[in-house]
Amino acid sequence: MNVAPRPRPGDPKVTPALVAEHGLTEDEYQRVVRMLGREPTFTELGIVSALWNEHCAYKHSRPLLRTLPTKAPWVLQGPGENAGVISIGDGIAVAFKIESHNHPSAVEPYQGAATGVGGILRDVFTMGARPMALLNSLRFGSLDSPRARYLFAGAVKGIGDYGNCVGVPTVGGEVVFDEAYEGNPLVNAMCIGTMREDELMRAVAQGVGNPIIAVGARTGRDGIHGASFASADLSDESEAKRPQVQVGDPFTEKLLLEASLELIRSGAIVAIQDMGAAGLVSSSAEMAARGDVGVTIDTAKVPTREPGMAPYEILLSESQERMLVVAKRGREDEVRRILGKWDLTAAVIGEVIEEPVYRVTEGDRVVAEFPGTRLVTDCPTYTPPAQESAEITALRARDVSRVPERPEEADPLWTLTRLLDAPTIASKTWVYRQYDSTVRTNTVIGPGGDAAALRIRGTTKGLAAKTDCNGRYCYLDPRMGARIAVAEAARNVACTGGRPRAITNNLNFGNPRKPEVYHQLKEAIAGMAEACTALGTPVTGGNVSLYNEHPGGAVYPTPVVGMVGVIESIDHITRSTFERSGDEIILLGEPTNELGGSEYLHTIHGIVAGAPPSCDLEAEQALIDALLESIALGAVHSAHDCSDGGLAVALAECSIMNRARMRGAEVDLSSWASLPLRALLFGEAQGRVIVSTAASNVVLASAKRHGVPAQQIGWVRASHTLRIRVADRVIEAPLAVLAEAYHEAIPRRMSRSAAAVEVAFTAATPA
Amino acid sequence: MSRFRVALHIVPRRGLLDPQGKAVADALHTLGFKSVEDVHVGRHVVVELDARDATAAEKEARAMCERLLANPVTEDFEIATVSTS
Amino acid sequence: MSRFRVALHIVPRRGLLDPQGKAVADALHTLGFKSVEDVHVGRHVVVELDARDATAAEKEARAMCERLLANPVTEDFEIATVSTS
Amino acid sequence: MKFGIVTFPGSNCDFDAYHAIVDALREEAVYLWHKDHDLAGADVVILPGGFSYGDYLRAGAIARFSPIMTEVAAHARRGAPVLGICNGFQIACEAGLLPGALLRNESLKFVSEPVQLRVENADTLFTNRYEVGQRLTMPIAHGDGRYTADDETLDRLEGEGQVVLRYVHSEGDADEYWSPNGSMRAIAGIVSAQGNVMGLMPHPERAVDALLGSSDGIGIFESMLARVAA
Ligand SMILES: Nc1ncnc2c1ncn2[C@@H]1O[C@H](COP(=O)(O)OP(=O)(O)O)[C@@H](O)[C@H]1O
Ligand SMILES: [Mg+2]
Repeated sequence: MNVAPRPRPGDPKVTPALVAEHGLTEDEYQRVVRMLGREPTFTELGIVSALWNEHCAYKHSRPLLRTLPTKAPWVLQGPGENAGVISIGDGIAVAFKIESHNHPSAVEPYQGAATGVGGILRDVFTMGARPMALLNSLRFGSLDSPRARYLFAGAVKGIGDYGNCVGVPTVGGEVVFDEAYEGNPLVNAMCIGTMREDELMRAVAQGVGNPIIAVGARTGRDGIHGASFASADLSDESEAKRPQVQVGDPFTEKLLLEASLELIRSGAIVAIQDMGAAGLVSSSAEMAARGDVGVTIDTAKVPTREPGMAPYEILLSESQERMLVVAKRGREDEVRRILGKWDLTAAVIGEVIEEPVYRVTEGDRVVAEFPGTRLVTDCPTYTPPAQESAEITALRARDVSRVPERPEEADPLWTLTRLLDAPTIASKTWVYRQYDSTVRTNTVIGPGGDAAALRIRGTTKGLAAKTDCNGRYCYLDPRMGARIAVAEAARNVACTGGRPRAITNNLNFGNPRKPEVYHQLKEAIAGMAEACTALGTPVTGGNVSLYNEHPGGAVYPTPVVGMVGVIESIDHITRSTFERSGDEIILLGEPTNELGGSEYLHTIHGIVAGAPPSCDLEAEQALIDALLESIALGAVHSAHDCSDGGLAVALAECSIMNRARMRGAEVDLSSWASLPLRALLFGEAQGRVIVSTAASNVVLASAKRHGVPAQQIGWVRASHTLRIRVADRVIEAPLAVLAEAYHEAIPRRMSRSAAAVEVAFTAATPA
Repeated sequence: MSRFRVALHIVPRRGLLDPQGKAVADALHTLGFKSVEDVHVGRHVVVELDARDATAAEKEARAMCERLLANPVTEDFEIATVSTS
Repeated sequence: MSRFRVALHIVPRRGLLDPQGKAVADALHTLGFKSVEDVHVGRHVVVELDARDATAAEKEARAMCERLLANPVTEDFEIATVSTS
Repeated sequence: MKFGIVTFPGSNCDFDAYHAIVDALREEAVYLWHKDHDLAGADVVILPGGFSYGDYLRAGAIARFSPIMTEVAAHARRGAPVLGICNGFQIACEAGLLPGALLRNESLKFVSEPVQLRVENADTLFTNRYEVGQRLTMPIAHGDGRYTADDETLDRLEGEGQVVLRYVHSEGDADEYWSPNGSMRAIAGIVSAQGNVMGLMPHPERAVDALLGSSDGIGIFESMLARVAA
């Protein structure tokens, strides 16, 4: 049967106004008409607008994403699936992916962040992998703003409550506070899962006659057009869309997780996918397109939470904790039995068909029908004009070495303490104390170190992972900033003893129709491609979040990198804090006279300018090789990378990060007397790692072998002081003073505020 | 000025998923309370405050709900009772 | 049989620490609601059920509180209202 | 010796408990499904951590009505060992196997960190491998760990030596009590009057391998082994 759907009683008439409201351009609408050979019905209009929005269709990013390196012998699944997958040897595969929930979190931080975690967990376990760890990457405005404190407290609690309940440890991440994110926070969640290579599952619909089954929560009116909403500038109107927030149910998620893994292992299904953005429509259309098959869906068969829902609503609902399954015909009962064990319901709502169409019926009335897979494939892509903003060009060109020092800086201890008290640098214990980081007993190094390190049961191997990005660098120079994001993530992974293997990424940018924003996107992707190629870490997936703007303007371009590395032997796992008094301290890499884009300029002078530090990718690779070699030789007691705040902050962190076991140090930096003091202490030169060792000869030798500048700069001491000798003087920093600044910075700011209470009180958490 | 006791109800907004209500309803069924059709769980807040009169007390309580007690995105509130204490 | 709507309150037993109440009171002060003297936070549960009459509905709801909804060690409950819905 | 580990739909530490028994203690362990009606011949029952049925109402409130809990209660009445960890402690209290209740942390925040515990009674089924005053390091990870009971109950617990573990400060050697969650009298773990049921908020099953930070928790399981096997 191939009857054109007739308008459904009660559906609004499709007018130009309605089309515009659905976010389709005139040209896009004409494509639809051409594809159908007729005007679309209201239901069809909704379907197209949901699938052709930025979030699902990657209209403005796909051509650029194609330029990313995606291949390596160990990559089992690159971009295009729910998550990327790499092999780590021993027949074990690791699935991982990052996803953003920026706009929902801006409106309702607790539920927005919680459902973000839920979505990324589903992306990973639908590949057949058991989630073993969660990470996140967060950006908020300054903690001096009550709204920022509320969003921060809410997002953190939402992430914690969801992951804690499902029972997946949150082992790492990053949090940055900057005015640039005021009103438009970034909430990116990453999940990592493991499986046997032969358990890998793909979301490809196949087999004419196979039933399509809706699994999990009932469908309500949640977040209808949430997908489109996630791609519109965050303006006062979207404030009015608040009721569209989705509420998460981590308990149901836990049932889905266990049931899905059982379903996949049972062999009774051919495909499974999360009903995420744009719900039933995108999951069914994407699975059909991947398998190049036809499907038919009957919305009357979908279990709903409320009576009288129209096909339009059922198709576009973003109710959480729902999955779409293509089962093997004849094995429906097996599927029902497994789901029943977990008290989940299964409803057969459609099937894979011979005929090359995407068809939706309500009972036997056809309400939407698209030819073949063109619904997915016909979406246009755009390469708009790119043009760097003159203002940013000028900022980058500014000679920041001329910025006059403040009188207080005469005492470097003052500056150092100020930097340790900057929320972006300060300890994030306030955050991860709310995350269960030890459940499932694989976490060797949890939050608080450089990268997280997990053991892989049944092997002697481990996994290292870290999310990274410095948006300020990317603002001043998107290409260099993106390179640094990759390099820094890799450095962090190497510091814990891991060989960087692959990345997932989350591109958080503003409105791509603005030439200066598209320029940032283009340059950042180019820089990311360069770094991933140079460091041998292909991109296996990710997510693009555009239109991160608010009346105040766009956020800093923030291409978050989620890096995964393999630790060849758990004996290699290395911590970042000084472990033994008497150890020698070695600096791998070298200080430079670079201050551009530094936390120092931002915190001490309120200046965002200059060129960010340059990142030499060959040097980074050599550094990683030298470091991993020393670690493998058992010579390294601790390794910590130098980033925000520079060498002085990194040394302080090695001494005070572990407040229960602080260790002093004696350091001599006079061999760089030629450098301006503030550049030496607080400059953020790349490619540097602080190592503590009892075998400096071994460490220096491997550094030499790999052509990495290295030099012993001091000793770890049992003392209560960090003593730094520079050209003409000695800086005496009492650990107690440093620790107070570093560990109390965030608690002090949060305790002064109602935000945390507001969240704890109003968030619908397990009481 | 005299002392008032304002009781408020803060309830999940209709149409939004209410996992807590759902869980309780399911549990009640398994316990044999078959007659239960639906359950919603919200918060019962009692605020003791000083105000000129009952109207002022209610007005104040309303403001508290809007500012802090109720989540504007996911919850609705109602003033249940205002009594002198 | 007809449909009833029973609203009940489950509150922390007096004398027990009520950190939510305390935290909320403090937060309200921070926000400038100086007139607040005390705050108590409990659960507001609405059960929709079928029963012969209001008395039966209330009796049923009581049983639910005793068996499940309230923790006898730390909480007290009260039936607030019974209405036909 | 055979350990039965109950799996409620929302349990998420059953896996950790299982591996603590099988990999670290090297004894036999079986999972017991919450819908089952027998304990598969387990000598010891472990109620593991997690969110049993979502715990949206009260932690453990709904779990106590599950079929397996009827068997667990009978097992306890027979004087056989039951260990409730975290959510399992909450369930044991809700089920009346242990006195008191575990309420929302005083901070209103979930708290996850390694804590220091002091052994208060080393003459129990669960702690005979330790010494009184011994310091143990174990992780906690809970939102509802504030142990609460009325004064008579607390006095009785202390009088009868039923308070087995208390939280102590991590710095310094002085046994200065404190509560990371607002627990009354810094109580971290208790045993029943008969001494065969223990509940604790810290996670001994996550502290059986030095690689992960501590192996102090293994003593709890070894203690049971020592007594029950004997
Ligand atoms: N920045 C990116 N780099 C590489 N691949 C990407 C990127 N963003 C998205 N992808 C890929 O595009 C596909 C669709 O993205 P996804 O985030 O899964 O869509 P949705 O948000 O609807 O789930 C995924 O396979 C994802 O890995
Ligand atoms: Mg996805």
